[in-house]
Order: sequence, then structure tokens, then C-alpha cells
Amino acid sequence: MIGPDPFPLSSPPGPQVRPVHDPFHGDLLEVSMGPHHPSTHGVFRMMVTLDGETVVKLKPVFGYLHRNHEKIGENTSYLGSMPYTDRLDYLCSMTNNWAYALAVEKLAGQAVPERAEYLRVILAELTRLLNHTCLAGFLLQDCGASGTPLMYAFREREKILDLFESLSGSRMMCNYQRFGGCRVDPPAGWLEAARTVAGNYGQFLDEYEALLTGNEILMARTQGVGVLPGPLAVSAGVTGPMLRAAGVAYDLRKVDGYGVYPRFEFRVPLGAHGDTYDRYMVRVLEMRESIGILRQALRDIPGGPIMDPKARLRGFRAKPGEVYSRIEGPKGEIGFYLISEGGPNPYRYRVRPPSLINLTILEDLCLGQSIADTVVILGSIDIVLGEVDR
Amino acid sequence: MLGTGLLQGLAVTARNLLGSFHDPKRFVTTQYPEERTKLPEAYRNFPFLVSENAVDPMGTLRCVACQICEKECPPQCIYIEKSKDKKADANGKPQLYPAVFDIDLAVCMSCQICVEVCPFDAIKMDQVFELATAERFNGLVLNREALAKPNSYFQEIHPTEAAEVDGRLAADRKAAEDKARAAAAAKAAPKPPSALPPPPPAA
Amino acid sequence: MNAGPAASDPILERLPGLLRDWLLQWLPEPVRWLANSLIVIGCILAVAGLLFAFLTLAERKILGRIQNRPGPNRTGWFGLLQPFADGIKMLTKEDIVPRAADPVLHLLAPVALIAFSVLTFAVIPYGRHLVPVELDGAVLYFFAAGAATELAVFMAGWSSHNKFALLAAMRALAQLISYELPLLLSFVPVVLATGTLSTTGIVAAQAGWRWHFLPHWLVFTPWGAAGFVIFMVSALAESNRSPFDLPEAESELIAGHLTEYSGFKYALFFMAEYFGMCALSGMAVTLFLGGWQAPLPFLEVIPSYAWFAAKILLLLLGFIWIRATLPRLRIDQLTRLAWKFLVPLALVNLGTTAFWLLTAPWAGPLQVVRWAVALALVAGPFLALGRGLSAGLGPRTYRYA
Amino acid sequence: METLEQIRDRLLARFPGSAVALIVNLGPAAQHSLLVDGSHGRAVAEFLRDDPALRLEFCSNMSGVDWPAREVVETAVVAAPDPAGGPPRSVEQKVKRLVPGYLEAVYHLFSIELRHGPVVLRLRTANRTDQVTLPSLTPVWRSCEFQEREAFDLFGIIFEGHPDLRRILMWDEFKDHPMRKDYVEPDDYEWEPTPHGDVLAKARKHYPAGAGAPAAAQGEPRP
Repeated sequence: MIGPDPFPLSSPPGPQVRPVHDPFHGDLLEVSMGPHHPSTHGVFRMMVTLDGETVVKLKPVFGYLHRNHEKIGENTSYLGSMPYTDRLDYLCSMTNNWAYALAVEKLAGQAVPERAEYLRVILAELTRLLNHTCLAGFLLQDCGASGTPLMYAFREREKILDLFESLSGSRMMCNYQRFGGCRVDPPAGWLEAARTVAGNYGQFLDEYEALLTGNEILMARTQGVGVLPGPLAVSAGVTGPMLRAAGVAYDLRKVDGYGVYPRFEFRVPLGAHGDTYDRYMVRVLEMRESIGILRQALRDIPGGPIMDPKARLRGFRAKPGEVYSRIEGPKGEIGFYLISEGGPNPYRYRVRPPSLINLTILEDLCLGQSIADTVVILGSIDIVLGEVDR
Repeated sequence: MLGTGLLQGLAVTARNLLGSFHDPKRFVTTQYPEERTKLPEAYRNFPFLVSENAVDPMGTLRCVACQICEKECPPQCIYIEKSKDKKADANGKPQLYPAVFDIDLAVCMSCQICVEVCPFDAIKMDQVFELATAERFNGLVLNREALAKPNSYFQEIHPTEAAEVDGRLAADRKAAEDKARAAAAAKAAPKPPSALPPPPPAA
Repeated sequence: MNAGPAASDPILERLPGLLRDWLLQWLPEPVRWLANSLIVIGCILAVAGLLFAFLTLAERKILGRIQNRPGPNRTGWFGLLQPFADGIKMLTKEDIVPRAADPVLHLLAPVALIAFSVLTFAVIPYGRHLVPVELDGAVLYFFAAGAATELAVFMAGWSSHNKFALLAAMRALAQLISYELPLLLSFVPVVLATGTLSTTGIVAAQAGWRWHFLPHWLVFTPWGAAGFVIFMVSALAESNRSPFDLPEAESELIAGHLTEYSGFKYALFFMAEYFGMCALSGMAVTLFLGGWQAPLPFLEVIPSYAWFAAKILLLLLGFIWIRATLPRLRIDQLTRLAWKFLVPLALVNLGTTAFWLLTAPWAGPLQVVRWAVALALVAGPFLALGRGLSAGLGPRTYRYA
Repeated sequence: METLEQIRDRLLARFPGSAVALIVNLGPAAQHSLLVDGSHGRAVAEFLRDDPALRLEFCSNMSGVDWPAREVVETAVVAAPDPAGGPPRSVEQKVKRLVPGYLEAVYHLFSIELRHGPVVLRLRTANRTDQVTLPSLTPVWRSCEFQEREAFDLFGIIFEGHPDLRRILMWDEFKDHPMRKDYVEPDDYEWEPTPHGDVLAKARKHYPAGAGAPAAAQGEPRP
């Protein structure tokens, strides 16, 4: 006899929920998918209750990778927290750095030179390419294609990681942004290499779309699966490509216009059905827009210093006050809420994790779908456990 | 299920299969132990202490045990004990030196903040990554002797950064010598009448 | 035994027969038949075993090359010893049998699976006179043996006494049974056309060339092409290969009916899967690609069994190629594809074959009409059912904010 | 978007019984916030979401903040009687006042429709020990579901009306609330002796020198 329900439902259960033991339809099957599961993108667990094939209840369970990043942030200096932001969403360290640096700059009213702003946009768009390429690879891996799309995705990702390595010294843990600019000027030939990578990224996308977008099996597996309606997305705080795939036009690069984004013209793709296929396609179209931004930014990047001369590295103290600043990360709106009491350490250091908040509606998307779809839906939500658990 | 999308996909994989035999772009694996990829110059792994020359590494360590890096290191993996006595450093000024300088490689995340905050350019990032050892402490807690590497090694792995650092240090040294010579000249010539302006310091 | 090779055949063609006769000459007459069978069985097992070993290596190398990486190349020269390394690993791995499992059934399942899949090799004509067993109802025997593997799959699921293994075994059964039907229906037209159930008869019927370059293979007829495609799709599903590899790659739930198997029994399951794949490819070659017939008259000099090997390797390459590219179908889509798409198409194909055979004597321009009507009879239902199956699915256009 | 003062006045007009105050943010970011008392929290939230001029239907971020009791030195102007009977002179005096501690939930609200910036909503509990309940705003904005669970898990703020209030990051049997300022980390975790620092000092407590300190055998961790 299954004991009292350990996981009360947050939202009303699907229409066909019935008593656990039903002599006519057989028992409900309680399955724990994870934390060591091949397709959950890290230590993430789903307590799924199955009625035969369809999902009746789904409780995400996480915290396996929780190391209390925010407590560490409060016990370390402002500069000391910068390398830790690489470990938040470990696929997109450059955008995490930028979000944190932007927050501290707003907190202290720090100016940033032109060249550093352009560099930040270039690195953020390269990170967006990298993250969306990874997502497309993982999504297809969840659908069952035995590694081929993933290998093509990682082949392209390596080119971008080589750029990061020759710039910041490390492929994934870049620790490159500082309060008031960037740490080191791009070495000779780096901008040229970035132009070639951005230049022929379009060919890779064409080949990738030829392999996948028209694929009938992929369409059968993802169209109409995990439909996210617009109002629910907005109320659940879903941000990033998932929100735009639900048809809501909200891209912080256009809304807040931070950095030098207003100087580039680019478009924001919108989905119409809000299902898994739209989430995949919106990210592919966003990659094409990012290539456009990269071309413009790499063309107009000015010379000059990359670090504001008045910026203090070591004994950096922000005046008392608080700030909530946010940027459009590849996974959604990544924000930092800092409260400073004037000391060398922030009084309160809070990260707004887009992966965690996008997971709020995982159960709503999966109710009524089949067990094989939950894996595909989770893949389309694009979570990274470093950011979910912090 | 018209199948045209599937055929397109099969065509892409076929092109990659054939391409992998003649097109280097479609055959990306390097056989690691035999072939090695060329590391970019900015690559950083674990820090090392710079000594002026390879002959007497402990004697010519640039580090003056000011413990700034120990305080600034986010994961607190550096441990320094100041020396009791002082010894002359490159500029001839008597400076402290670290009696004990440990870095726990298991804790260090090679974020190179210690390199940024070190005012004496005494610690730089290394490029060695084959560091597998059997013991936790003897293998991974590197002491002063294991960390020290000559400046020539630094110039070899980070040429541009080394050139810039050496340029700066040489300039500081020259400035220190000029000041010292000017002070010595000013001390040596107070007797002549003060009306005559002190001779300009030697070039 | 089959008729001895004709004296006029080139030396390579008669070689296997000569070798056998040379071996048997010392034995007294009654024992000769037994020795001959043992030799044939030995050859089949040796060839099938080596084919299985190097097929796993070929799969990993081709998969690697498609993914721009070399594939295993550390064991032996170009990785050639990799299958033997895998074999040794499988042999040395501990074979865990769960306490709650029914030991006899648990052991028998892989053995039964291997036995049934090896049975199917008996009737495939590997060369001009190289048919292990000459049966009149050979094709019927082939599919009867092939269908028995489903029993072994369920034995595996049931005997491991594990709730998930049983659930996955039932799903695997659903897939195998629902694809048994299109498999059988797709070879009925061949029997209709050739009028015989014996494999050598079917291959003989596909001899000769029209206009000296187009061989009489059945795949070059409209209904033959449709039958071949249906046969190959069902063969993919029967051997749990790529778009249909739901049961054992059931990563979503648990590792399918093979959950409670480890060590050598686990390897036996994979050997059975590869044997099934080879057997089905062999039968596809026999039914549709003209068995051991050479594609062009002047190529007759190359021995027949070489042609058979080339064709079967080509089909196996296709299996691996599809595995590298296509994502997996969900269980309901998979069964819907079988019942709502392949079975109706196979039935319509029967009609097309009947029309094709009845209109055989048409002369001259009427042949063009005959071809046109046959092609229409094949393409029409394909498009209609295809559109019905993928209703609501299709590429989309996106607006920009 | 109207200024925060106008919003506050409309709120006070709309909810006469509530106490809506404006908290000034000293930093250059100048993101001032609205302090609302717990009892009217949900009503104010629904108003902010549904008001046609505001339309704050997107709650981007919800953070818990711990403010322990602390001593505030204030210079109070006190009228000191003039010993010579003259008019009383005002004299500044340093007065030490103990501000009682509280737990705070900060909500950053944005409007997707009208594209306007953060309206910061603050809810404070009565104290940090027994009265730590706040109205949950998950029924108003679904995005607060996981973030409020995190505040409950790491700070101990109890949100009534939350559909599924459980620990989200720590394991269920965990007793304390790690993000509080006065949190003392448990002593029993298997310590990893870095060569120095408070970790070592704490380890020294556990393993008095020489009495079989586990790591003493290999590299001698220095005091």
C-alpha cells in the first residue's frame, strides 16, 4: 500500500487522476527518474506517478548540487565572488560574469569604457551560440538520435571554447569580467579568429537544420508536446527562449537595452504554439540573430582601454545601498540582487536563477504526456543544475 | 510521414561520413598522448612562484610574503609563513621572504586572482596540467620548493606577459637606482655653497 | 542434397563444392551425410560469429566516422581486435542472477533467442549451390523461426521477476508483433510473382537481364520497390534497430527486458539481435535483390556467394547509417505507424502485384500504361496515408517581434 | 510609470487600513522600495498586478533577507537644561538603540505589457524567532512558488497559503536555516584539512594534536 502522499500536488492533478489502487485499470506506478539518469542534464530527479504510459503527477526534486553559493558570496569579497559565478551556469560563464559585474557596477556607479562594452556583447553572443548549440544537441540526444547531433554540436562548441581559452585562459571557467571593464585585452589575431568563427557558424546551422528541422520523427516527437500557454508562462516567471516560444515578446536586450545593445539591430523570433518544437526552433533562429550581432559588433569594436582607470581591484567597497540588475542570459533572465552595507563583502548576495524558475511549470507541461515525452520536455526547458541548485 | 526530411538527414550524415576521410574540418579528434594540441598562450592552470634565476631559486624568490594573495584567494588555498630575517631582493632592498609557501592544488580553482592582486609579480599561472598523484597531501599540497620556477620558464610559457612584466620591473629598478644615486649624490655634496645648484644626477 | 555444380561454372564457383567433396571422400557412405551437415553448420556458425564480431566493430567505426571521430582504434591495428576484447570482457564479467528470478527460465531465455535466430540461417541461399537446407516452404519456415524470438523476449522479461522488466517486455512484444504483420505481408507479393515458397526458386526466378543491363530483380518493379521498403522498415523494427530501438534503449524507463541480465547472457542478447539483423537482411536480398545473382552479365565471373555477401553488407551498412541519423519513435507512434501505415500499404501492394501480373502480356505502348497505373497504385496510398499520419505536423514559419 | 510616491498614495487610498511606507535606497542605483505590512500583502500584490496603469504581472525575483537585531548609534537632539537658568540649549547626544531583528521578503515586480522597471515590494516579519509568517504571493504570481520555498528552506520564513511549502534545496530532515546570519555550520561534516585557516582550527578541536589526527600521518598540516 503506498503510504500517505509524500508529495502533495502543487497544481490540481490531471483530469484522469484516480485512486492509486483501481481493480479495473491496474495500479498507479511510482517511478523515480534520476538523480543518476542518462537524460536529466545532471543530478536532477523527477518523482513521476504513471497511469500506464501517461504522467499523472510529477515532482521535481533537486538540491543534490547545492553548495550555498549565496552564503559563500556573503563571506567573500566582491572580487572573490567573480570566479564563483563561472560555476553557476557552467555552460555560460561569460554571461554570468557580465551579469554580476553589471550588478556591482550599478551598485557602485562604476563607468565602463567603450571597448569593454563591445567585448562584453561579443562574448555574450558567443556564449548564446554555445548554449543554444548545446541545447539542440542534448534535445536530440533525449529524442534518441544516438549522439550524432550532439557530436556535431560539440564540434562547433569547441571552436568557441578555443576562443574563450585564448582570451581568458580557461575554456569554461573564464573569470574574465571585472567591475569597470574586462581583465585582459584580446591577444593579437583574436578578433580576426572570432570573425572567422562567427562567419562560418551559419554554414553549420544550415547543415544542422538540414539534419533536424525537417525530420519527420523529430516533428512527431516534439510538435504539440509540452505546450506552454503565454499567460501561464508570464505568471510563472518563465523567461528567455521559452517565454518567446510561448509568443510573449520580452527580450531584455530590447527591453532594458543594457550595454551597447541598442546600437545593433537584430530581431527577436517568436513562437506561435509554445510547444517543444517551437522552443527548439526559437533557439535556432536566435542563434542566427546572434551571428548578425556578432558581425556588427566585431566590425565596429573601437580601440582604447578595456578597464576604467578609476576601477579598484582589491579593497573594493560599495557605498551602502542595494541593486537588482538583470541581463538576457541564454537560458533566460539572470539577475543579481546585491545589498551592500559599505563593507568589502556584500551584505546579501542573491542570484535569480532562470533554470530554477523555468522549472516551475515542468509539472504543468508534463501532465497527460507520455513518459518518453517528459524527457524531451525537460530537455527543451534547458536547465543546468549548477544554476538550479546554486 | 513523407520521409523527405529523413532523407535530407541521411544525406547530411553521409556527407560527414565521406568528409571525415578527406576533409580535416570533419575529422576533429587528436590522439592525445601521441599528438598534442598547441595550448594558447593565455592558458592558465595552477600558480607558480617566480624566481629571478634558476641557479638559486630559494634565494631569488620575488615573493616578499606580504600575504595579499592569501587574503584575496576565494577558496583560501594559499598558506604563507613570513620569515624572521630579511634578505636583499633584486633591487638590493632587504625584504622578508616566505619561510613557508603552500598551495593546496586540490582546493585551488586556478582563477588567477592571486596573480592579479600580487603587487610584486611574484606569482604567475603555470601551464602544466598532467598532475595526477597518488597521495592527497604530499602530491597535491605543493610547498615552496615545488612551486618555485625561474623567470626564464615564465618567459617561455607567457612571452608577451613576461615581456611586459620584465619591462615594468626593469623600469622600477632603474628608477630605484636613479633615486638611490641621486640620494647618494645629494648626501655626498652638501658641503659646497648651497648657492650652486646640486649637479644634475648622472644619466 | 542440391544438385552438384555444373562443370562449366568457373573454378571459384565450384570451389566450396569441391572442398566439401575432398573432405568427405575418406568417410563411408552413411556417415558422409552427417559430416556434410556438420561442416555446413560449422561454416554457418563461424561466418555468422565473425560477421557479428566485426559488425559491432564496423558499427562503432562507421558511427564514429559519421560523428567526425575515429572510433575504436587502440586495440590492435585500426581497432581490429576490439570485438575480441569486448568478447573477453563479456566473458569475464560476473553474471548476476537475481534471487527472485526463475533460474531455469532466466538461463533459457538468451539460449532460446540465439537458437531461434540461428535457425533462420538454414534456408538462406548464400550462393549458386550453397543452400544449407533445400526446403519447398523455406520462406514460411524462415518467418516461423523468426517469430519465435518473441517468446524468448517475453521469457527474459517474465523470468527476471522485475516489475519494470516485465512492463518493458510487454512493450517489446507489442512492437515485435505489430511489425510481424507488415513483414509477412510484404513478402506475399514475391511469392505471388514467383509462384514458389522455396528461396532457391525465388532467386532462380530473378535470373537473367532485360535489355542486357536491367536484371530481373523484383526490386525494379513498382510493387517490388514498395514491398522492399516495407520489408526493410519492418526488419528495422523486428531487430529493435534505430528508430524503433525502444525496448532495450528504453532510457526513459529502465533498461528494458534486459535489466536483470549481465555478463555473457547480456552479450548473447546482442548476438541474437545482430543475427536477427543479418538473417532479415539476407532474406531481403533473397526476396528482392535477386539473391546471389550478379547485377550485369559480364560480372558473372565473380562467384555468386561474393555477390550475396556484397549485397548483405550493403544492407547492413544501411542499418548502421539509419541508426546514426534518426531519433527514436515513441511507443504509440511506433505502433500507429505499423497498423495505420505499413499494413494498409502492404495490402494495397498485394493488389498492385495482382494487377501487374495480370497485365503482363500487354504489348508495346500498353506497357507504359501498365507502369503508370502500377506506380500510381503504389504512390497514391503512400501519400494519402502519409498525410493522414502526420496530420498537424509540418515545418513552421516564425514571426519576429 | 508613475513614481513610487504616487503608487504609495494610491495604495494608501485603496487600502486605508494598511501601512505602506517608502524605503529609500541610498546607493546610486536608486531602486527605492515599498514596505507593506504582512496582513495586506496579498491584497496589495493583486492590486499591483491587476491595476491597468501598473500591470505588474511578472514577478521576476523573490529574495529572502535576514536582518538580525543590531545596535544603531543615533545622534538625538536633546534639550539640555541650562545650569544658569537660561533658555534650554539643544545638545546632540549619541543614543545607542537596539533595532529588533526581522526576516524580510523582497519581490521585484516588472510589467511585460507596459515595459516598465522594477517596483520593489518588501514584506517584513514581526521578529526572527516565533512570528516568522508572511502571506505567500504564489497565488498572485506563480513564479514565486520555488523562490518562496527556497526562502522557507534557507531563511525559515513561513509562507501561509503556499500550495506546497517544503524544503527545496536542503534534505527534508535538515533542522536549521543556513542563510541566516547567526547560522552555525554543523561540526560533524567530514572535514578536509586545508593547510590553514579556521577549518584547521576547528579540526584542531576535534583531533587534539597527536591523538590520531587522520591527516597527521601524511603532510603535517601546520597549526
